[in-house]
Amino acid sequence: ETANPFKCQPGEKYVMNVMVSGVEYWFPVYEMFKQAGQQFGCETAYTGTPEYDVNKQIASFDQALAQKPAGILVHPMNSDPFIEPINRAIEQGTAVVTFAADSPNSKRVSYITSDNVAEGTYAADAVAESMGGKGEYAVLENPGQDNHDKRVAAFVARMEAKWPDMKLVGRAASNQDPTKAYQAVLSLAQAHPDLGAVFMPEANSAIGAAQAAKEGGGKIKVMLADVNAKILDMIKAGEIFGSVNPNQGMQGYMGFMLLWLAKHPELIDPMNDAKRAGTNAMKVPFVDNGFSIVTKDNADDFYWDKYLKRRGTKGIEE
Amino acid sequence: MTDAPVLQIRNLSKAFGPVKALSGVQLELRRGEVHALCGENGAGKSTLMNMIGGVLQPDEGEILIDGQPVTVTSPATAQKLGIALVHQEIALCQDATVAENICMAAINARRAPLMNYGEVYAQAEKAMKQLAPIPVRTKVADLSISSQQLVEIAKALTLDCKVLILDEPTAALTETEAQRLFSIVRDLKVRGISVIYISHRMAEIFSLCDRVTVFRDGRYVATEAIASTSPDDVVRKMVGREITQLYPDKLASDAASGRTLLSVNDLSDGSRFANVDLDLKAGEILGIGGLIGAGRSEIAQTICGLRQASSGSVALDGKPLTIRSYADAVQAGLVYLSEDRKGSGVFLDLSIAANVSALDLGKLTGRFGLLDRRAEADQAASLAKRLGVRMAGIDAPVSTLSGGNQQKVAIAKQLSVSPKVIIMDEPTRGIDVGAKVEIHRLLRDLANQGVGIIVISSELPELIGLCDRVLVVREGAIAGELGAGQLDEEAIIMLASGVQPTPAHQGQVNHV
Amino acid sequence: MHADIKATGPSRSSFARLASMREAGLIVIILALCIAMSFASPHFLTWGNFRAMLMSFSIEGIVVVGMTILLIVGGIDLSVGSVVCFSMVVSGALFLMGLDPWTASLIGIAVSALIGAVMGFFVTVVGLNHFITSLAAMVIVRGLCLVITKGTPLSLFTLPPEFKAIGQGSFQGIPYVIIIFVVVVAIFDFLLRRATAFRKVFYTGSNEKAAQFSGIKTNQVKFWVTVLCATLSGVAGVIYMARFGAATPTFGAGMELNIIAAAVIGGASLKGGSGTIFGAILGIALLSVVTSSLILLDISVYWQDMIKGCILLAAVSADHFLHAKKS
Amino acid sequence: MHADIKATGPSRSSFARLASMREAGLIVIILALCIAMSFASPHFLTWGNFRAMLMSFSIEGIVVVGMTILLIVGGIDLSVGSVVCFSMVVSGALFLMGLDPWTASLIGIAVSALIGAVMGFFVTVVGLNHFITSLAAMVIVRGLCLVITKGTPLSLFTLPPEFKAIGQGSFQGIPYVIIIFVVVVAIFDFLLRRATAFRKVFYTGSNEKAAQFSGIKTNQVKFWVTVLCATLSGVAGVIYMARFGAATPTFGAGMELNIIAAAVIGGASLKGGSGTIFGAILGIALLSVVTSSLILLDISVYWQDMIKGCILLAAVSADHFLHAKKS
Ligand SMILES: Nc1ncnc2c1ncn2[C@@H]1O[C@H](COP(=O)(O)OP(=O)(O)OP(=O)(O)O)[C@@H](O)[C@H]1O
Ligand SMILES: Nc1ncnc2c1ncn2[C@@H]1O[C@H](COP(=O)(O)OP(=O)(O)OP(=O)(O)O)[C@@H](O)[C@H]1O
Ligand SMILES: [Mg+2]
Ligand SMILES: [Mg+2]
Repeated sequence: ETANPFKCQPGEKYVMNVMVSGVEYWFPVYEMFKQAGQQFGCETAYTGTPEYDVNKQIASFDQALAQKPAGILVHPMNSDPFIEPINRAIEQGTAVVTFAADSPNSKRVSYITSDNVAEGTYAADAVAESMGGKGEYAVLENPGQDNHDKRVAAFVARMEAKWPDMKLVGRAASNQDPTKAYQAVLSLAQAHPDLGAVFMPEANSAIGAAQAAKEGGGKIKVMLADVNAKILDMIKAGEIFGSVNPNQGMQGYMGFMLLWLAKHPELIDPMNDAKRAGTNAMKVPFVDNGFSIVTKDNADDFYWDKYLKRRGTKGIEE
Repeated sequence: MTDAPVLQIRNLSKAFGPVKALSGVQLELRRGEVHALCGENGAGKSTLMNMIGGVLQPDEGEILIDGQPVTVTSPATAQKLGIALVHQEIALCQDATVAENICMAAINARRAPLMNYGEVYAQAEKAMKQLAPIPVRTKVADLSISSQQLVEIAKALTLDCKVLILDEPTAALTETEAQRLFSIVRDLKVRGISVIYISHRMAEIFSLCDRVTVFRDGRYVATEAIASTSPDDVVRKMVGREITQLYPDKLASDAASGRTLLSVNDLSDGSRFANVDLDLKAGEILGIGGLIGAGRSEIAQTICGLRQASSGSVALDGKPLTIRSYADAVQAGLVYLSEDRKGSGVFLDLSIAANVSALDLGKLTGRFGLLDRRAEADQAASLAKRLGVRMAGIDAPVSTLSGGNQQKVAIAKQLSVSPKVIIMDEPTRGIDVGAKVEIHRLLRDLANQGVGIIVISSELPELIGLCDRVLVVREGAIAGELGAGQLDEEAIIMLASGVQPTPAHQGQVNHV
Repeated sequence: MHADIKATGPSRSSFARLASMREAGLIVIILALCIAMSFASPHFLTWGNFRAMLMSFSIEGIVVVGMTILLIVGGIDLSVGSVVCFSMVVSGALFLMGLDPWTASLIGIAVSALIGAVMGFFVTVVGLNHFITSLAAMVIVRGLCLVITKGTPLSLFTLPPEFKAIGQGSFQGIPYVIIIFVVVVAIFDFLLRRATAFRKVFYTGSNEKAAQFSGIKTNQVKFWVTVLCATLSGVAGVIYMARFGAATPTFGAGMELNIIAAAVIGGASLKGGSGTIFGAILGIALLSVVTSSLILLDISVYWQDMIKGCILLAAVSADHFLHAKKS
Repeated sequence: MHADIKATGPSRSSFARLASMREAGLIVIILALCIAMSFASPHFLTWGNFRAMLMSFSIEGIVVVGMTILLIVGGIDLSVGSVVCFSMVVSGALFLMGLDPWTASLIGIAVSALIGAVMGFFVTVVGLNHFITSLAAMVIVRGLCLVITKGTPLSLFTLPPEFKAIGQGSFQGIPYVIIIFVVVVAIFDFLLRRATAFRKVFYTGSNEKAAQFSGIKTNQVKFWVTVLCATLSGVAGVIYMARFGAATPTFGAGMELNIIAAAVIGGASLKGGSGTIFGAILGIALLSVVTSSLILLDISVYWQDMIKGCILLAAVSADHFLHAKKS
C-alpha cells in the first residue's frame, strides 16, 4: 500500500453534482471524472436534478452530502445560494470543487472552468475576421444565466474594442429555446437586411437560429458556444460558422484531481504556512481548462456517441 | 288494456351509502294512462325516475318494459327503450342555443357528418311553439329559470317515446303554461303514450291523472284510481297524518294599518320594467303574481340591489336606502330568496350547515373572528327539523338532497337571519304539501312579529291562500292590486294576461 | 355569445356578421398593433416579415387547434410540449435506425395518439382530472424523450430533401408549413362549427350531465378529444423535425403555457363549453406579433418581457371591453 | 365532502376522524413510499435526509398555502414564481442600496402584495379571468426582475448573520425555515377551517352567484385572496433570500406548475370550492419524497423523470380510489 499513495480507501466516493442532469453538456465532464476515479481506485457517482431549479439542485446536493462522500465536484446553478451548503460540506470533511460556474464566496477549494471571456472574445475575432472587420451582427441571449451572459458581454465588448466597423444591430432573448431563436433571427433578418452574423452563448438556440439563417439565404453566419451532434453536422455542412467548445473532459479530470488532493492534503507540503497553521495545504483557487474551436476540420472529434464508442464505456451510467 | 303494462317496477331498492332512498317499491304504468306519483320531499320519486331513465342503477329489483325485464344502463339506452325523462333539476347546456338543446338527442343520433341547422331550428321551433313563444336561436343562459323549464319540457316532446316522465314540470310554471302542458299531455295520452306525472300540486293531479301511486319514506304505500280517491286521502297517505288547515289565518284587518316598512317609488331598471311603486306594511304578506317573464324577479332583485336600477328610490322603515350591492341590503335587513335554487340558491358542494349559515355569518362568529361551529350546527339542526328536511345529517352536502329538500335548505338560510323584510321568489317551488303548510305558518309567524314579507309565486292557490294583498305584474309594470276580499284565480289571471275583465269582476279590481 | 353557436340569419350582411363575432375585438387589436408597428418600423409591412411571423407560429398553431378543442370539452393538456418532442424523438430515432422518414413520422404520430389514449383512459376510466393526468404525462413523456435520446439531440441531417421540404420548402413562394397550418385550421374551424361529432364536444363541455341525459357518451367524447389533441401535437412534432432536421430532448419545454394562453386570449374558457379555433389562432398571432415587434423595435432584452406582458394585458383588457360592449 | 366545513360531532374518536379525512389516502401513500424507501436505501431514514427533504419544500410550501386558498375561491396564479423572485430582487436591491435587511424585506413583501392587488383589480374590476391576468403578471414581473438586476444575480453576501439565520439558522437543531413553514401552515389551516372570513372563500368558490345572493361581496373576497397569495409568495421570496444570500433574476421560473400540482394532488379543484391546506402540503411532500427517493436510489437520470411521473400518476390514482371507496 505504501508503494502508491494515489489510491483510494475502500468506500471512498467522489460525486459530481449538476442541475438539468439529463443534458449532454455534462457527460464528457463526468466521463473523465469517472476515468480519473477509476485510475485512483475510487467510486464515483453522477448526481443532480433533471430540473432547472436551484432549490432542487441544493436538495440533491444535500442528499449526496448526507451519504458523507469524500468529495463533490459541483456546478452551482447560482453562486451565492451554494455558499451555505458548500460550507456545510467542508465542515463535515467533504471536499468541494466547483466547475464551469463558481461560488466564489464559499469555502470551496478550487474552481475549474474554461474562460468564458476568452471564449466570447475569440468568437468575436473569428466572426469579425471572416467578415473583413465590417458588417452588422446580432446576439441572442439567455439573460440571467451567468456564464452565458459573460460570453455575450465579452463578444460584444471585443467587437466594440477591436472591430469598430462591426455594428451591433439587435439583441433578442431566445432563452435556450430553438423556436424562439428561430423567430428572433427571422425578425432580425427582416429588420436588418444586411445582418451578417449572429452569436449565441449556447447550442439549443443555434438549431433554430441556423435554420432561420438558412431560410434567409445563408448569408448570416451563426456562431455559438458548446456543441451537440446536430450542431456538428451543421458545422460540417457549412450551415453553422463555428463554435467555441469548453474542454469539458479536462474539467472532469482536473476536477477530480483537485478534489482528491483537497481530500489528501498530507501528500503535499508546499512552501507556505499551511503546515504550521494546520490549514488545508491544497489551495489552487482557479484552473483554466481551456477551450476548443470547432470547425469543419475537427468537428468529427466532438461527437459524443462516436467518442463513447471509441472509449467503449457507458457514459454517465456507470 | 288487457296487455302487459308498458312499464312495471318490481321490488326495487336503492341506497346511497347509509341512506335508503327506496326499499322494495313497485309501480305499474298502463298504456295511455297518466299516472301520478306522490310523496313527500325525499320520498324517492326522482330516484326511481332516474333509475328508469338510466341515470342511476338499482341495487335490487326489476324494471319491465312491455313485460320484458330490462337493464337501463344509460340515458341513451332509456331513449332506445322509448323512455323520455324531464328531470326535476334543469340540465341544459347553457352555452348552446335553445334549438340545439331541444334537438340534442337527435343530433347525437344523427348519422350525417355535418349539422343541418335549418332542420334543427325548424324542429325545435315546432316543439317549442306548443308550449311558449321562446325564440329558439337564443342562448339558454339568457333565459329565465321558468323559460328553461319550458325548454326542458320541449326537449322531451321531440323524443319519439312511449313513456314520458315529467318530474315536477310545473314547479316553476304559471297557470297559463301549465294549462298548455296539460293539453299536450292529454294529446299524448290519446296517442297511446303513457305518462308518469310527479307533482306536489294536488289540483293538477286530480284534473290530469288517471291513477295515483303514493310513496312514503322510500316505501310503496298504495295505488288508487283518481276517481275513487280524494286529495285529502292522498295527502293523508303521503304524510301519514291529517292536514287540517292548508293555509294559516290571515292578518286581522285592523292590524293592516301598521307602519309602512318598505316603500318603492317609481323604480325602473331601464330595460325590463318601469315605474314600479310598491308599499309593504309591517306584519303584512304581500303577494306578487304575473306570467312568466313579466319581470317579477327583476323587480325584486332590483329592490335588493342585485340588479342595477336606472331610476327610482327605495325606502326601508322610512329611511331612504342607498344600496350599492346586495350586501348593503342584507345589512339593512332586506333579504331575497332566489327562484333559481341550483344557480343561485344553494351551494351544492357544501354541507347543509354551511348553506344555512351563509347569509349571516356574523351572528355565528365568536371571538377572534372564528366561527362557532357548535352554534352553526345547532342552528342548522333546529331549522332542518322545523322544515322537515330529510337528510343523512347536517354535514351532508346539499347535492345529496332531493329537490324539495334543497329548496327547504334555501329557505332555512333566509329564515336563519332576522331581517325586516323578506322577499321570496317562488319559495315553495317543489315543496311537498306538509312542508308547505309548515313554511306558510313560519312566514305568518314572522309577519306577526312585524316582519314584512313579499312572496312572488306562480302558484295561484298559494297567492290566494297565503297573502293579504296581491300585486299583479304584466310586461314590466304593475297591472293592478287585489285586496284580501278580491283574491281569486280569475282576477289574477285576467290582470296578468291583460285580457279585459268581465263586468262581474270590474268592481273588484283597483287599477294602479 | 359565440358566433359559432349563434345562428346567423341569411339576412345579415357579412360585414355585420364579422363585427358581431366574438373575434372582432381581437382582430381590431391585432390590426391596431400592426398599423402602429408599420409606422415604427419600415420593415414591418413587408411580405418577408409577415412570412417570418406566420412561420414562427404556424406549427404551434396546429397544437393550439387541439388544445382549444380540449379546452372546449372542459379538459386541459399540459403535456403538449413533451408530446411534440416525443413525436420528434421517436420519428427521428426510427429514421436513424433505418426506417424511411414517412413511415417513421407516421409511427411518431401514432405513438403520440397512443399517449393521448392513455391520458384519455386515466381521465375517463380511472376518473382523474385532465390537469393532473396531463401533468404526470408531461413528466413521463419528457422522461421517455431523455431515455430514447440519452440526453443528446438526434441529428437528422441525413433526412431526404423531399421530407425536409415539409418544414423548409415552399410552393409558389408560400412555405408548406403555412399551407399545412392554414388547411388544418380551416378544416377544424369548419368541423367544430358544423360537424355533428364536434357539436358534442361543446355540449359535453357546457354541461356534461345534460349531454349525458341526451344520450351523448361524454366519456367517449372526452377520450377522443384528448387523443386528438395529442395527435395534433404529434403532427406538429413531425413538422418541427422536418424544419429543424433535429430532435432535441428538451424541445417544447414550457410550450404549454403559451398554447393555453393563446386559446384563452381567443375566447376559450378553462371551465369548458366555449372557444373557437379562429379566436385561438388570433390569440397566438397576437402573442407572435408582440414578440416580433419588440425585436424589430430593438427593445432591450431586459425590458422585452415587461413590455410584452403589459401589451398582453392591455390587449386582453381591450378585447374584454369591446366584447362586453356588444353583449 | 370537505373535512373542513364538516362539523365533526364530539362522539367520534380521533382515529375514526383521521381515517375519514380527505387526506387519509395521501398519508397512507406517503407512508408506504417512505417505508419502501427505508428498505431500499439505508440513507433514507436519517435526520440528514429528512432535513434535506423538508428544507427542499418548506419555503415552497408557504406559496402552496396561498395557491390553495386561491384555487378554492376559483382562481389561479401563474405568477407565483415571478413574484417570489421579485420579492427577493426588490429586497435585495434595497439592501444593497443601504437599507437594513428587515425594512428591505418588508418593502419586498409589500410590493408583492401590491402586485397581488393589481392582479385583483384586473380580475374583479376589469373582469378578466385569473388565468390570463396572472399569466401576464408572470411575464411582466419576471421582466421587472430582469430590469432591476440587469440580468445578473445580486450577491447579498453582506447580509447580516442574524438575517441570514432566518434561512440558514436553526433552533435546537430544527432549521428556522421548517419552523416558519409549520407555523404558517398551521395558522392558515386553522383559519381556513374556522375563521368566518375564510368561510366566504369557500362560498365564493363553490357557487359565486349563490354567494352574491347571500350578501357576500365576492369581488372583495377574490381580491383579497389574490392579494394574500401574492403576499405569501413575497414572504417566501424573502425567506429564500435569507437562505440563499442572493437574488437571482431567473429564480422560481416554472415553480407555478409544481405548486398548483401540489394543491391539486391534495384535493383542490381547478373549478373552485374545494381544497385543504393540509392536503396541499401533503401534495408537495409527496412530490418531494418522490424526487428525493429517485436521487437517493441512484436511478439513472434518463429514467428519473419517467419513473417520477409514473409514481405520481399511480399515487394520484390510488388516492382517487381510496377516496372514492369511502364516499
Ligand atoms: N346522490 C345522493 N346521495 C345521497 N343521498 C341521495 C342522493 N340522491 C338522493 N338521495 C336521497 O334519496 C332520497 C330520495 O330522494 P329523491 O330525490 O328521490 O326524492 P324525491 O321524492 O324526488 O323528493 P322531492 O319531492 O323533494 O323531489 C332523499 O332522502 C335524498 O336525500
Ligand atoms: N340573464 C338574462 N338575460 C336576458 N334575458 C333574461 C335574463 N334573465 C331573464 N331574462 C328574460 O327576462 C324576462 C323576465 O324574466 P323574470 O324571471 O324576471 O320573469 P318573472 O316575471 O319573474 O317570471 P318567472 O319568474 O315566472 O319566470 C324573461 O322573458 C326572460 O327571458
Ligand atoms: Mg324529486
Ligand atoms: Mg321569476
